[in-house]
Amino acid sequence: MMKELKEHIIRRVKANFTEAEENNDFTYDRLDFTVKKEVVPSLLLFLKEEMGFKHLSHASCVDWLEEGELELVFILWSPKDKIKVFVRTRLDRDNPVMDNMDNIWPQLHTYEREFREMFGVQFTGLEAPDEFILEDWQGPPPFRRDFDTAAYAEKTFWHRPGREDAQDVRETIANRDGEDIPDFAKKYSR
Amino acid sequence: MEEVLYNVLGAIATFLVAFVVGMTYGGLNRKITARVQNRKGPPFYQNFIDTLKLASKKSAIHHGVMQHFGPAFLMVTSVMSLLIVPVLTHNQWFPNLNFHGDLIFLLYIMVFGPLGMALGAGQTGNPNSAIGITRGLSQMVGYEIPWVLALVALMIQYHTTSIVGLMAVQAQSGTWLMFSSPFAFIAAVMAMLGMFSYSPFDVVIAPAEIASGPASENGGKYLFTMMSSGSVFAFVKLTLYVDLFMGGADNIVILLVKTFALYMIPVLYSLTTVRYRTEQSIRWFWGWPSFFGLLAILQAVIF
Amino acid sequence: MNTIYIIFLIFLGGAVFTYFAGKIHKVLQDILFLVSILVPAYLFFANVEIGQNVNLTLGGISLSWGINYFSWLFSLIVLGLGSLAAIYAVGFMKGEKRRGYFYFNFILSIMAMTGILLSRDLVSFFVFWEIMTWSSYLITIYNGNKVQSIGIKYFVFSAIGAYAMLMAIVMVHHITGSFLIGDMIHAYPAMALSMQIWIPIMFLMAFGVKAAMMPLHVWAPGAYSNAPMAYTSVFSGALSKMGIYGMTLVLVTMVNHIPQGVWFREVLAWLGGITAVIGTLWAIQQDDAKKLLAYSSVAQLGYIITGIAIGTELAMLAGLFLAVMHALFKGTLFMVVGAIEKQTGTSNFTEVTGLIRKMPWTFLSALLAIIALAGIPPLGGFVGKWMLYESLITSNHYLLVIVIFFASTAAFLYCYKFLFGFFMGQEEKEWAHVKEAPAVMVLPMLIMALFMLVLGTFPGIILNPINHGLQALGYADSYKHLWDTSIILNSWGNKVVLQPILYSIAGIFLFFIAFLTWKGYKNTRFISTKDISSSGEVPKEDENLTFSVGFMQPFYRAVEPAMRRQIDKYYNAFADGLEATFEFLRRIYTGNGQTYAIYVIVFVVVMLLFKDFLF
Amino acid sequence: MINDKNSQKIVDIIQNWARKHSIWVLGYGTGCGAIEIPPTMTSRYDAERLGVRGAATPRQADVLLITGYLTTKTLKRVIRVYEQMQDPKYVIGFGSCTINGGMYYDSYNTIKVLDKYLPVDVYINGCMPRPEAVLSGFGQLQKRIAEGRADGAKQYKENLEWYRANQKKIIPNWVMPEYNW
Amino acid sequence: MVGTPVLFIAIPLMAAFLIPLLGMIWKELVRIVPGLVLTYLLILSINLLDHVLAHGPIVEVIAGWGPPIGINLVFSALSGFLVVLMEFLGLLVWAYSYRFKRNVDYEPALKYFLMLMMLITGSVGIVLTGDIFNMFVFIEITSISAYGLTAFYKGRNSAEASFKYVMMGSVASTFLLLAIMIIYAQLGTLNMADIANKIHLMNPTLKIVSYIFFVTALGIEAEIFPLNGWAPDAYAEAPGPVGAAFAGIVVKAAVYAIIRYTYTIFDLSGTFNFLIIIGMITLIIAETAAIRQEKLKRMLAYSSIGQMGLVMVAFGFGTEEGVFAALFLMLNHAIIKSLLFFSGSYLTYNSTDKKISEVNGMSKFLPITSLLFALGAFAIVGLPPFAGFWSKLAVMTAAADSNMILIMALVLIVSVVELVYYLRVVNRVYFYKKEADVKPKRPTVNALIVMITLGAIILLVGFYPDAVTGLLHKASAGLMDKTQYIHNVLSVR
Repeated sequence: MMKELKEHIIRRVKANFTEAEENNDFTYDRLDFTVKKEVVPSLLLFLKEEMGFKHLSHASCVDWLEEGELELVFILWSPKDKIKVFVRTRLDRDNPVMDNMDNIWPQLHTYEREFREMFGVQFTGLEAPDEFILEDWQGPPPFRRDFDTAAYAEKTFWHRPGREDAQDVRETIANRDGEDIPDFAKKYSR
Repeated sequence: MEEVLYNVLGAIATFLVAFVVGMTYGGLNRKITARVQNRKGPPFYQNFIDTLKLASKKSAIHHGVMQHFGPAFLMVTSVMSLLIVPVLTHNQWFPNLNFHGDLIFLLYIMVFGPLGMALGAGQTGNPNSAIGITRGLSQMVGYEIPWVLALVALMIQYHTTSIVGLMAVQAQSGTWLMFSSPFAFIAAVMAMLGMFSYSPFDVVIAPAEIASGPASENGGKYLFTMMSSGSVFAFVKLTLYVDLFMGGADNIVILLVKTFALYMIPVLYSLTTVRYRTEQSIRWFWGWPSFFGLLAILQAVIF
Repeated sequence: MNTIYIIFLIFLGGAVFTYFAGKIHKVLQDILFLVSILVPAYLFFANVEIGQNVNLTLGGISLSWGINYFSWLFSLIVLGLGSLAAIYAVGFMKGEKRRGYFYFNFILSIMAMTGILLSRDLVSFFVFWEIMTWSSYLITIYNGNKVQSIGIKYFVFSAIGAYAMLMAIVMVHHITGSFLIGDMIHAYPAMALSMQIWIPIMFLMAFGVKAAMMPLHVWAPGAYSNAPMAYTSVFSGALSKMGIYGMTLVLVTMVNHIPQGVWFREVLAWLGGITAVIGTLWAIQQDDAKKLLAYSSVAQLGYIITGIAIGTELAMLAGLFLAVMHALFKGTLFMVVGAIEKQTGTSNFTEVTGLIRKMPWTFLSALLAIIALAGIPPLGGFVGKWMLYESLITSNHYLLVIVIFFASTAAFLYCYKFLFGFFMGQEEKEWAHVKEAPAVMVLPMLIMALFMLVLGTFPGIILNPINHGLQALGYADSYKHLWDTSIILNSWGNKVVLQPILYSIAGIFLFFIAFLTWKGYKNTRFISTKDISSSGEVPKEDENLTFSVGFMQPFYRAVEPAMRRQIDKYYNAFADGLEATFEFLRRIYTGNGQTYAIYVIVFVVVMLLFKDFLF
Repeated sequence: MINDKNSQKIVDIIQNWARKHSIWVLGYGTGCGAIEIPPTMTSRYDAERLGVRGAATPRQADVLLITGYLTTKTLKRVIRVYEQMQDPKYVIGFGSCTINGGMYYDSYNTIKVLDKYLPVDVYINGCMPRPEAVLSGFGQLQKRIAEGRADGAKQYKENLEWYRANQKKIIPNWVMPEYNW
Repeated sequence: MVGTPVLFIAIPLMAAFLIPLLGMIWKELVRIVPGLVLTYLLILSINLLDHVLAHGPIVEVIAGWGPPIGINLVFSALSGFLVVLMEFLGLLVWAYSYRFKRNVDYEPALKYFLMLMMLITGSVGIVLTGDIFNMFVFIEITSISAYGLTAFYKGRNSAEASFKYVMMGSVASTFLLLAIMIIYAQLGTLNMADIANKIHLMNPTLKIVSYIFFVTALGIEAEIFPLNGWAPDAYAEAPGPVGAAFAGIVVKAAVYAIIRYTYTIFDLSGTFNFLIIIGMITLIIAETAAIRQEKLKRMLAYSSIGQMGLVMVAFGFGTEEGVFAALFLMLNHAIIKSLLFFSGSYLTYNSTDKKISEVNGMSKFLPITSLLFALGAFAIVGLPPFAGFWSKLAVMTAAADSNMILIMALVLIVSVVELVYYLRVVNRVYFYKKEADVKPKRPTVNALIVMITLGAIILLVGFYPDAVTGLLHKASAGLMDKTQYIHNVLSVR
């Protein structure tokens, strides 16, 4: 029963969006479509209005560092047919630009703000203050894979010495207070 | 001149007694609440430690001259009412400004504090304190009605408007006013719940909601003065109730026993109730307490 | 040329010259204005003796002017407050337009009030009463065209009252044959019962309107709050006292002598109580200071009416003392609002905040006035309130004492709202430029505030003339057994000694203030009201966290059901009904000749038909 | 007699005794450790018997609990609150995140070492210490107060520039009012 | 300056005859001559009044025949007071409208002043005559000149208004003629005193019928309630000064006529109550109508009808005080109402349909006129320092003394209504913004003088009423004692 349903969806989508290549090799109720970024808004609208995929369950951004691309994935779910559709699109990594879609689903507004802050994806027409979660953030978009957090942490914050050679923190604190380590804790310290 | 000096010394002595007893009662209150909540609770002298710590705070901030008025007015209220209410009958060690201590004058002095505190809190500019003040004053209007009904009933029944007069009536007739005019006593006790602003009526200093209401900007020495005046004022209210309804006390032990018994009413009631909103508390005060007050007046007029 | 004539001449001459002096020079106008108020006031107190009367006949009616102890007390309020308000008005009116118009009517109303107190016969009483009404009306509509309906509402109410009084005067004239008040009082017990009932009612209607008693108080909030503040302190402070003066005269001298008098006084006492409660409940809810003070003065007048209506000696002392105190603190409060309005241009609580550091003297006088209004011990208000309660209790008005006490406790709410609204809360950048009000405005306020403080400890200063006044009206001398210079007693022998109270309050207060400021003085630092502990957030510069909109909301939510029905609605419905009937009557004049001719014929036919019945 | 050496000592001893037995904790939970405070306050562990009680505003509080990871965002508020508290004030750092960054040691927006930004009196380690550990922490703090060594406020005041420099390194646009103490 | 009452009629008629001729010689004369005549008559009337107050009424026989047959003029204190009032007002109206008609060319100005002269002579004649037929003649003269004056503006409205007035006026004169015929048929004489003497011989029903006809006829002139339909239109459409003349002079004469019939000629018992009822109805209807008016002049018209109703009520009390109050009211009303008409007409000079809303904000442009209008409004309402108060007090004392409590209450309530609509207009003048399209016109010098004199009189009477009360007391005494009047007239032989 699931197979005919998937065939039917693919046929309907292919009829309207010819260059959408589908990926149907999932046994469970999932179907993927990969399209170019200009087509995404119209495809989302089509799926939502005609095909009954009322619910946008998630949107995420994947950083394909090696291929130099960012991928936006929108997961839609149709309560009537009980089937999930993944709409994927690829953006160029150096200058990722996508048009704003928060009029289709309002919650996309929050997702887009997060993508803009964390991945640096620019959404044309998104009116929202730049600062979203991170306050006074000067660094590069932190969720990109080429952003080395450890190095950044190293640069901006101090580290308490002795973490690398696992020197027992409890010792340093205890010495500071001039009292010996209680015996129950001795077996843990080196 | 000697009599004035004697009076001043007596006043200071009464103040110290009131301070100590008030603080211990506060500590006992916290102990009892803890015990009810199945935990050990702080020592009974915890309040003393808290006040000492507050007094020993090194730095303090204020938002203007008026902020000093707040705690000062509160102190004036508690000390003035302490001077008015006869603490121990026919005992020259605790004399006071007891010139036929008129009840209506006492009512107005007891209202003097909250209004002064409101001035101080207003100056701080903190919205929480302003909200606390509106709640405090509105609730005060609420509990004043049954309180005045009870007092007027007493005044009418015994044809005197002074505390000393009422105590004389009780001494002479032998029965406590608690029993000879029960409705007035019930109304007055219900009003007392409002005065202490413990649990059902503590919307004024709701710590989580409006950051301890009027006192939100007062720390260190200001809070010290407010806590001590609060405890003295609690003691004064209790002695007033004892004088009015339980025939006063001629030695300190009887005074402590009676006041503690009375003090248990608001404390235990506060353990079992949840906080009222302001208009709910006002409506509550104008409900049953006022009904009993009217009954008291009816009784005073008819019998 | 008796001094009374000189006083009236100076008033009239001063008024006319001040009106025209505006064209010549502004400062000259101010001087003339002050002269034409202060000189008669001085003359009045200097050499108008009690009992030295002046008789004259005008238009065939014999008028007699003179003063007795009772009216001397009220002239204290009128001329005292009048001259202080005049000094204040000079400051308030600097740079306003239409000053001549304002000064002319100001002087006329002061003259009219003095005239009322001086007049010993009903016609001059009525003449000055009417002049007082229309001169105060002209000032009420001073603020331009949006205030017209309020002004006309005020004038209509006062006119109804005044014409009721005119009817009473003329009926008295018909019975006694003369207009003198003395004759009326002597003839009153012998009158027919219906007359004995109707004449006081009609007099009380007139005085009730002016004293803003319950059913007739509808005009007061609008008129008090829309008149210019310089005049409102006199309007609500002294002018309403004329209603009280008349009411006392009627109640004490006439109504007390007839058996039904008890009902009059009971009804009036309860009306006073209800006015107090209504005034207070409505005052709490206002966002505009002027409206708040207007409703609050209606409430305070309710107390005074109750005090006078009770009728026992202590109650009369209380009522009249409260009348004097009301003139003082209401005068000061309206001057405070006037000063703030002059400096900031608005008198709305939600717009003005944090003026305490910019207008300290105004704040001080407002604080003292508020403490007096609330009736808190060190100041005079307490003495009046205490005597009122004692008199209510000792004269067995049990439920009334609860009503009055509820009104006065609820008064604390709007007292605090007034102080908090203007002076406290966070400073606003918009009002950073505000400076203290000019000295000429602050001086009267401080004088009155000081006087209230003195009255708080030595009420004898005012109780003495009140006592003389009551003796003039026929009360026994209550000096030793009801009050001494600084001790007040009630008829059950309970007393409050005011001097030690003040000294102990002041002593304790100063001790703790010293303790708080001295202790850790070095480490106590002053921080601005912007720097508050609001959960770690740093308040931005333009953000103002003062809580001023819907300030007493919790209390209002508790009493809201009681305030749904409003007497204004009934008056408006009545007025619309009248307007509709007038419209119907107007349609009789159809405008074409034929109908008029038919009317003539119908008239003749009707006459002929009923001729034997008519002639 | 008042201000000579040993009388001053007696006064200090009494004051420290009072401060030791009445610690008011500011109700400001900055991280995941805040959930540990209610159990310590309520019936099983009952911190109130030690004199520990909640206080609503920084003006009244003595102790500021940093209960867990501290992002730059919360640091700004914590500094603001710390400066509002009155003089003998202490800071207790809960959990390993305040000691050395804990599991967020390499995160780009959490503070690694609390010492650098606020004078900390007591650290309680553990990835959210249980109430017993919290009580021992309070005990530790009380011991330090009794010995008079809990002078974080004085330390903060003296080398304010150092603390301020560290804080400004993390918080680029500084809007806080000056701690003009 | 010796002079007899007959001059009051002879001189104006002669002047009216000469004016067209003099006009031929020099155009300006047409305007000057009436002024001269009126001033002379005013001085004459004042002299005669002093003489009468000293020596009692002058009764003059015309053309030799004795009273029962011939026409005689009675110049008593009451009629003297009214004559002085009318001459004075006539002079003021003339002075006011001297330049008022500057822009009007010669021919209508001639007609205007001619008719004004005739109007004043007619009303003076009514007041002086002692013969009922002669009174009919004078009523005709007055009403004819009134018709002409109403139709002065050639517009459609004024023509319609004057036509209504003509129709009602003719109905009035027919009824008057009928009444005179009945009296003459029954008693055979036309002299008032003689009739008063023989009235008891008349058949009672015919007596009542003739009285009713008299009252209806004169009622139409005196604008009592059911009969005053024409009055508001006439006042509104007539030019300003003419309105003042109507209110001040014509209505006074008609009311005098009614009073003369009720008090001296007829001896019917119920007439006084009848007067009170009619007066009250007129007062109430007129005042309620006035409050709903949008046009200023109509409002003033209704208010003057209402005041006349109050005068009727005062006369209706039947006591000497009542008459004194009524006369005082007439005096005050005449002065204040004419001031209101004069200043009102300037306030709404250029507005097309004279709406009240067009009066807004006039105080900035016409300060003196608006001040005087406000003074007039305050006076007519009866506020103390002004003239209106004393007359209201007198009416009230009279009502109380004949213990008419309900009447007094109604009068006071209605005066509250009157207060409201006058204050509304005064507020508009002072406190509202001026309408854009209305062009204010500054009053001419002589108009200002007239208004200021009237204002001064109001203040004078207001502050010192004794100036007029003495005269009024004598006049009211004169009216009350009927026998004295009859004796004087018949004894002159």
